[in-house]
Amino acid sequence: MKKIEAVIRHYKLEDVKNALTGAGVDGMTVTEVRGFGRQRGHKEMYRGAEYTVDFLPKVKLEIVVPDKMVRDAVDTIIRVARTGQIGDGKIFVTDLSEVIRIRTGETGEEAL
Amino acid sequence: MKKIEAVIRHYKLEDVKNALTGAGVDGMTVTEVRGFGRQRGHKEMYRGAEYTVDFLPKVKLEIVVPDKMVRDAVDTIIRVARTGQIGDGKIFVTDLSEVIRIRTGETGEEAL
Amino acid sequence: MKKIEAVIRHYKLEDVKNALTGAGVDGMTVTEVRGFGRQRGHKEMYRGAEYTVDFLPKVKLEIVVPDKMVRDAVDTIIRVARTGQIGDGKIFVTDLSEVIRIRTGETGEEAL
Amino acid sequence: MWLVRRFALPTLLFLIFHGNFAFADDPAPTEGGAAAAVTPPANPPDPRLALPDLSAGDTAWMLISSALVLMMTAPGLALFYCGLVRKKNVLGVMMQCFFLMGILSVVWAVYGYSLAFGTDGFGSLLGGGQYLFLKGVMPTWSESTGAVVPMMGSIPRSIHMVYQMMFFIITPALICGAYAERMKFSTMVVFTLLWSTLVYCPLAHWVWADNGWLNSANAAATFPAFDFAGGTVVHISSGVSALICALLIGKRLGHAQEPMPPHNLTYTCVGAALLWVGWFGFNAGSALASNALAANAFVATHLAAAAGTVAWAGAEWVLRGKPSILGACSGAVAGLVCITPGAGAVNPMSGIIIGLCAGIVCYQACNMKAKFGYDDALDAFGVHGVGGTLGAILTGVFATAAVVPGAKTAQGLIEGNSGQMVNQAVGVGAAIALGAIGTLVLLKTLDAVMGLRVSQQDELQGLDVSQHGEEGYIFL
Amino acid sequence: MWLVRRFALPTLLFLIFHGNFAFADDPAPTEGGAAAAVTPPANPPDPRLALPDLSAGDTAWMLISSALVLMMTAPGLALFYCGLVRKKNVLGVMMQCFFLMGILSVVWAVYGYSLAFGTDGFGSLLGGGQYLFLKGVMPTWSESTGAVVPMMGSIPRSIHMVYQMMFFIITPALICGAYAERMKFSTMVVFTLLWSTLVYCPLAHWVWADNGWLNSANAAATFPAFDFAGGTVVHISSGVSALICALLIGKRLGHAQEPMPPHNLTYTCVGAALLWVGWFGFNAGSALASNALAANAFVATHLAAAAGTVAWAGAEWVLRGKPSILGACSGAVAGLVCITPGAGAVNPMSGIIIGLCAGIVCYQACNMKAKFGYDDALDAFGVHGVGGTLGAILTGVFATAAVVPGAKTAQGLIEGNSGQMVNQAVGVGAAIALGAIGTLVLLKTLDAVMGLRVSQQDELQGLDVSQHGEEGYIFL
Amino acid sequence: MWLVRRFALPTLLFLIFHGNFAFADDPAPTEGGAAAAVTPPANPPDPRLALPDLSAGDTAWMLISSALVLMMTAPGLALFYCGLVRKKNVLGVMMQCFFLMGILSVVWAVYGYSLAFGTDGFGSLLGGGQYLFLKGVMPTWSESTGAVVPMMGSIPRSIHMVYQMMFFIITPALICGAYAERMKFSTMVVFTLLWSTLVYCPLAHWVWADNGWLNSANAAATFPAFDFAGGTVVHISSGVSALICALLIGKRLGHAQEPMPPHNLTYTCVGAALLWVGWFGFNAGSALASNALAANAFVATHLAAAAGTVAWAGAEWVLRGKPSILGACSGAVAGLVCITPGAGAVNPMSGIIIGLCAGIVCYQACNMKAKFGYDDALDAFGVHGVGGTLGAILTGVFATAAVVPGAKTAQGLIEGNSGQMVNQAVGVGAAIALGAIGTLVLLKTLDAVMGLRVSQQDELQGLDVSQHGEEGYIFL
Ligand SMILES: Nc1ncnc2c1ncn2[C@@H]1O[C@H](COP(=O)(O)OP(=O)(O)O)[C@@H](O)[C@H]1O
Ligand SMILES: Nc1ncnc2c1ncn2[C@@H]1O[C@H](COP(=O)(O)OP(=O)(O)O)[C@@H](O)[C@H]1O
Ligand SMILES: Nc1ncnc2c1ncn2[C@@H]1O[C@H](COP(=O)(O)OP(=O)(O)O)[C@@H](O)[C@H]1O
Repeated sequence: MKKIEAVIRHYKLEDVKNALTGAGVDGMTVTEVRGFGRQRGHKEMYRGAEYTVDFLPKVKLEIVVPDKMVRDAVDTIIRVARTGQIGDGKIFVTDLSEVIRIRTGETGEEAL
Repeated sequence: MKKIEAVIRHYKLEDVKNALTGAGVDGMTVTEVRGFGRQRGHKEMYRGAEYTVDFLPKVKLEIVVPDKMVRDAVDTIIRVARTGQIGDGKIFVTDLSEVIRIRTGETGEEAL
Repeated sequence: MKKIEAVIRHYKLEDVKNALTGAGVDGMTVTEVRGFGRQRGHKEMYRGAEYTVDFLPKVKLEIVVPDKMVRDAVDTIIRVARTGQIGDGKIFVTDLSEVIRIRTGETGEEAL
Repeated sequence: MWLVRRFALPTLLFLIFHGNFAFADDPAPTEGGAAAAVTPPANPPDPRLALPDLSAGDTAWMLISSALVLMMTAPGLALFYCGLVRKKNVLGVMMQCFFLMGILSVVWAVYGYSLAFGTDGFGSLLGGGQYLFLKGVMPTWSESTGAVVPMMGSIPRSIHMVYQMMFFIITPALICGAYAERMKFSTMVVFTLLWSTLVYCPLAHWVWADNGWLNSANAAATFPAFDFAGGTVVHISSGVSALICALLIGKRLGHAQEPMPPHNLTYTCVGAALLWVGWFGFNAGSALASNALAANAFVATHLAAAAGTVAWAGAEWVLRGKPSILGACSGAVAGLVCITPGAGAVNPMSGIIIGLCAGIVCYQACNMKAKFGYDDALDAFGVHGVGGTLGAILTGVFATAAVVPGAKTAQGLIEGNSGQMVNQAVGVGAAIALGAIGTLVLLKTLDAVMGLRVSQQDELQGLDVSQHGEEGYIFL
Repeated sequence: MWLVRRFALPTLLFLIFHGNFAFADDPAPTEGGAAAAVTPPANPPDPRLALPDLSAGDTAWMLISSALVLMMTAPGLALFYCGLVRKKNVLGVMMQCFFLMGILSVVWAVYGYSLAFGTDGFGSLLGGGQYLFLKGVMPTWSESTGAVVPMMGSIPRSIHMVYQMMFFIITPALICGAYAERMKFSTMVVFTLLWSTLVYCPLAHWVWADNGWLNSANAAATFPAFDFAGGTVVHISSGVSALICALLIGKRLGHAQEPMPPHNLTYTCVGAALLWVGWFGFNAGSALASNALAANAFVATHLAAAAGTVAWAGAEWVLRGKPSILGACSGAVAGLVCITPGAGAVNPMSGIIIGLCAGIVCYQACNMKAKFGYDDALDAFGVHGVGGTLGAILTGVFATAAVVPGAKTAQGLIEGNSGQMVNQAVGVGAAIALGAIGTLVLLKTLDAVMGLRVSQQDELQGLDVSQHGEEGYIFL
Repeated sequence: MWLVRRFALPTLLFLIFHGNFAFADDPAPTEGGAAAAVTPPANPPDPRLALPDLSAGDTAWMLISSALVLMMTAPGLALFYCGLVRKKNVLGVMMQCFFLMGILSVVWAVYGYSLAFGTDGFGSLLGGGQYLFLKGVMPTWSESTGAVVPMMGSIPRSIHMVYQMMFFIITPALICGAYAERMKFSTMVVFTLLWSTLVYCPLAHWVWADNGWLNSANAAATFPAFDFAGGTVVHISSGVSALICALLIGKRLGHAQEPMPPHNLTYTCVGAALLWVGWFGFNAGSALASNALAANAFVATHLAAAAGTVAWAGAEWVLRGKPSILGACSGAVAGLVCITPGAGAVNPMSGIIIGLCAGIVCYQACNMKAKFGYDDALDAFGVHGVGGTLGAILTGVFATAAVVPGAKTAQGLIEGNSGQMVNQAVGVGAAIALGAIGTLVLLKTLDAVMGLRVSQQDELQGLDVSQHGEEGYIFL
């Protein structure tokens, strides 16, 4: 069991979701985040004050998949979420020691 | 040290929090998330346009506990958050290599 | 590769971000969260009803760094985010099995 | 769905047909027919009423007053209420207010005004068919003089009709506060249609029709009660009905277990401010003219709202240590409700006292709710029921001949006319009885026929999505 | 930037200079000059117009009506529209409305009013320089009598000017709904300046100027069409232009692929309610007096809005199983649009029928959009174009002598005057032609000169940040 | 708490008692007593003032103008300001505006109006007890003629009282912009009560009371300055006081270190639009009649707002590359502030020039703030202080006999009356001096007695929770 965390651009969410379900992923959890990195922020001006906003809105996907599906899932995300512009985002993969479905108490792959 | 991530229904948050504190958990961090899975979404209509919303609002709990408490915590969550309806959510457990309390710099179990 | 998760106070975000970039961290992802812990909540009153709010607004930083930088990063966060008051927050460190930059497909340290 | 087929469609067709019909052979009303209604139903006699010609100034004031009272329902009340519910029900509340603006306006034009203000029906109890489909209401120009008929004092009767229409709209909308966050939309619509026909129209007739048995302007009234702008007709009736609704429909899921704080107090504050502004049309407009009586009502209304704000927030400050904006807003509304029946009958300085009482009493009423344990979600009873009743009583106390043009005799208790207290009490009792019984019967019936509440599933999901297929905010 | 230098600065300087100049030797207009314009451009003759003195009542009503119509653009329309876009473009839409309030007001004072209402220019086609820089518009007091000149009926002409200014502002603002979320702000400003000069002013002249060829109040009109408050001038013109805009500027990125739900329907509902309230100034104010005609327009307007609300939401309820708040709000606006040309010409009961038709027809029009596949983002065409056209036709059908003071002859089809249908049709055709062609030419030119759309990058980022360097909500 | 006990409760009791008392033996004022006040304090003589009877048209306009000015404070100003602060302080700002609506209204009725407009006190410096508790203010009907007394020109004096009350409310509310996000609520209330008594009332007397030494309508005035609608009384006084507040209370925690962008510019835009609409009541209402003078003020006000919008946003466009909606809204407000003193004294085309100057000058003023480093959080000084001063001067420049009924002599510099510039300067100086010194003394005292700021802890948590125990938005 692995957890894939992918930080991507907002407007890529729909496509990525569809591609992933196509690739056999049954579920995912999405969080609104703000990201800071190489991508340059923008200036905002309010009367006298000027700010540089360098935390940019992104979405973070959390997808738990069986080890064997990780490669696929990651490749799918890269393929669909990439624009080639700085700011496309990152993918982080972590090990999970356990997964449980609350409704049934099932664990492991059955829980997905 | 383990981190328990639980994606549950909104209206279960209060109960789960109380049950967990009852079970001796001292703290937790909560995030608003949107989840996609087996649970069917709903339709929304705006004039001509019709959308199916399949990202549903959920809350994600992050709870860090000593290894020995994991079982308890997980069981508590399952017990309280379960409705038996599709969409009750999932629990993911991960290993933590370190935990620090910022205020004191304490690490490990003392940090909780 | 390690992922540092730090739950800190809202108004410390700017300082922490600057300090971390100073310490050579190139990026981070920020999430709005609500935290429950030792820090006492506050009362809110709406006409007849009175509530105790014990989920307090916090921000969670996720910072992925090469193993050798973890110490630095953690110390920086502790130094800057500390006020000494209950509620300063926590730091959790996890292992990552993989990191990928979507734009280029680079993996490992190059991906950061 | 069955409901829609059974109810919505026929109504539409009915309206189109009859509207047409009414249009086709709508006879210009005889001037006589108009003359029959020269004195205004509401409030004490007004010198102007002697002169029959149209006053552009009075007309201007009544046009804008009508617009102000409409503004009270939406955006005013819609914002005030929607800010108090949880995010998932924000549209549900707004839709109730907005949709009622639509359906009730049509009803009023078709038969509501006729039932409430007609004088050809069941005497002092209810109007008849006199004004069905606005027959004899819309302006025509007399061949001979070119003068406008029918008039209502110095304004065209059509303006009186549309002004009163706005009251007809807001009254049931106030009840929404009681069953918010759980009532089925279809049932809400049917209930409101029946309630406004069977409760509002008779009550309005009793209090404001030329031959109403409670109308203080009707020399033949059995119990001439003062209700200048609708304390009994609008606030007591809706407030009491709200209580019955809260009791019959039951508590919201999770009530008293999970927190249900207002999701957007900025809306509630804006709503309260708009209600305050709109209330000038509601109270000062009830003079039906732009004269000194309107001026008195305007000032009294404003001071009562101000005093209510200070009283409620002040009470919180003293008893809880902090004044809240919800308290300030609630106090303003309480003050406005309480001054409504007396705005044209009391001295504005008394308005301050009335406002202070309103703020403190309604504040306590809302606190009590918890003890009794019914779930009047947005305190429609605590503010409108309690405030309206208090206002009717205090009007009996503070009414004074000083503010009534041409009044010679003592008016209120403070001037020694204790008899008026009886009339006020009877007015209150009548409104409570009609409102409570009417609502009870209607809800029991509808509960059996179509059910009052949405399914548990739908309630948890929220009315926005479950009833209307929409979300209020999409901030992602 | 080049644009700003090339355009904004010179304008400012120009204005300051000329404003100054105009001020310096602004001759008090001769009373004769005023007399020339004693009959009001809009709507049927009004008995009051005989008397030349200023009526405080009529003046009060027209002052407040002007304020109400301004309120329609902002906050009314600004809220109605901004709630329908995605969060990242919320300020973009509001800014379009708000900035136009600024720039167009100045334009109207400088030359707009003169082009639209001057009678010294190109006869029935366009006004001349008569009123440039408000020359001969602002009130002065005649030495002898102390009477105010120039007048427009019973109100100072300056009020007619500022009242019409508000129409001049809202009309192009309505078009924003079509190109929302993707148009370059600079191009939007230039387009609007040209459009309002070359399309609005001529059209307003045709329909409302004393010598306009479509003005039903002009005995010499070639095709005297009824347009009481601007169905053709305001709604058809903007609606048709909106369609052309949507076609030429193309779809939003991701249109029909990703969901683009309204980000804040609470704003849309509040906006709709404010539009409803403001529309009383728009329609009843078009009587240019506080009289029975205004009363008729007021009632007809309100009932049409109400019926539209019920019809649209009802249609959704029947056809989709759920009535939506967006439907209710859209229906209200559709009803208001549709009654606009007839408010002062039809019986209010017909207003109900007109509103019902508007709700159902516009609902269908919006559904059709998907089939044709153009991206009229906020349905400016579906509601204003379709509703305005429908309204012009139905006005021809239901117009009646009964509501027009002093009218002796049959007015509409239902009274047997089928000829009026031709006039209405010509009016509609003229508005469509001028609007469509004008917009087409302007956009094609501007596309070549400065480009219509923001860059893809900017569109994805949102107009708030890319065009204005601001964010709408910062809730963190 | 001690404060509440020491202050709030006694006040309530005091009011109830005296209100009652005042009510009990409130003698109907003798017509003589009324006659004493027949000429209106504000603005140039008005022909109507000769005739004593009540004009329904003027009364209608003044009633609605009063409502519009109330609307300026809330929701207008409340929205404009609350959108500019951070989310955690949104209710804090709204509460300041809303609570002041309550407390100040009562104060005005009890003694404020008497101090400001009484003529029996300290001559040209301050009023006396003439109108305490509205004695001799509320309408009564003369036995003989049935005419209303007391009048103020063609409207009941009570309307003048309530209209001026709205000015009394909004002026201190404007100051909130300076100390936003950090001032203790209790101190804010006390400060405002003292400030409005000791600064506003005297200043209003100087400028508007029949015997005020700055009143241009007072033949005996030492320095007759033009202040049609309150440029000095409202804007300079509040703006200057705001500056002192910002200096004395100090910067917000984290000011200039962390970003503090407006949390909801949609509110700010809606607020600005409502201020614009409400300002018609503020300026055109200051004619105290619905006449040609009101019409001139209406048009001048609108054009100045429009020009200010274009100027500020245009300046940003040129100097920063992007026009912002905050800029457009700020420009509109700046234009409105700047035209306030001259609305009834200048030609509307000059209004455009005044608006353009306002937009550019205030824009620069706000930019300068950063250099000086004081933290006038919402630019109350930059907009109201600077704009108000500029307006007073420009009024002296552009004032013209052309717009003043019956004025024979030259008015402003441009007509060659350079002497007026002196009067204007003295008026400005007096307002600045009184405002600055009064605020300085009051704040120093209160700082010692009860402290100006909330605790650091509370400031970080936000005023909503710490001062009022509420949250603005709960979107979860
Ligand atoms: N070291 C990091 N730790 C956590 N998140 C990161 C890190 N670096 C980047 N991110 C996330 O990835 C997003 C994109 O990174 P960025 O460097 O801007 O572009 P790219 O990934 O194309 O080089 C950032 O907005 C941030 O959310
Ligand atoms: N593979 C997954 N990875 C991450 N989160 C998931 C995954 N599957 C489901 N979830 C989360 O769990 C929630 C509930 O899952 P769902 O399949 O709808 O119901 P159930 O868990 O009862 O089968 C989803 O809304 C989503 O947030
Ligand atoms: N066991 C835990 N698991 C996850 N998050 C925690 C846990 N304990 C505390 N937190 C997070 O850390 C924040 C601060 O913790 P708290 O106990 O209030 O103060 P301190 O860390 O100074 O003792 C909490 O608001 C919560 O977000």
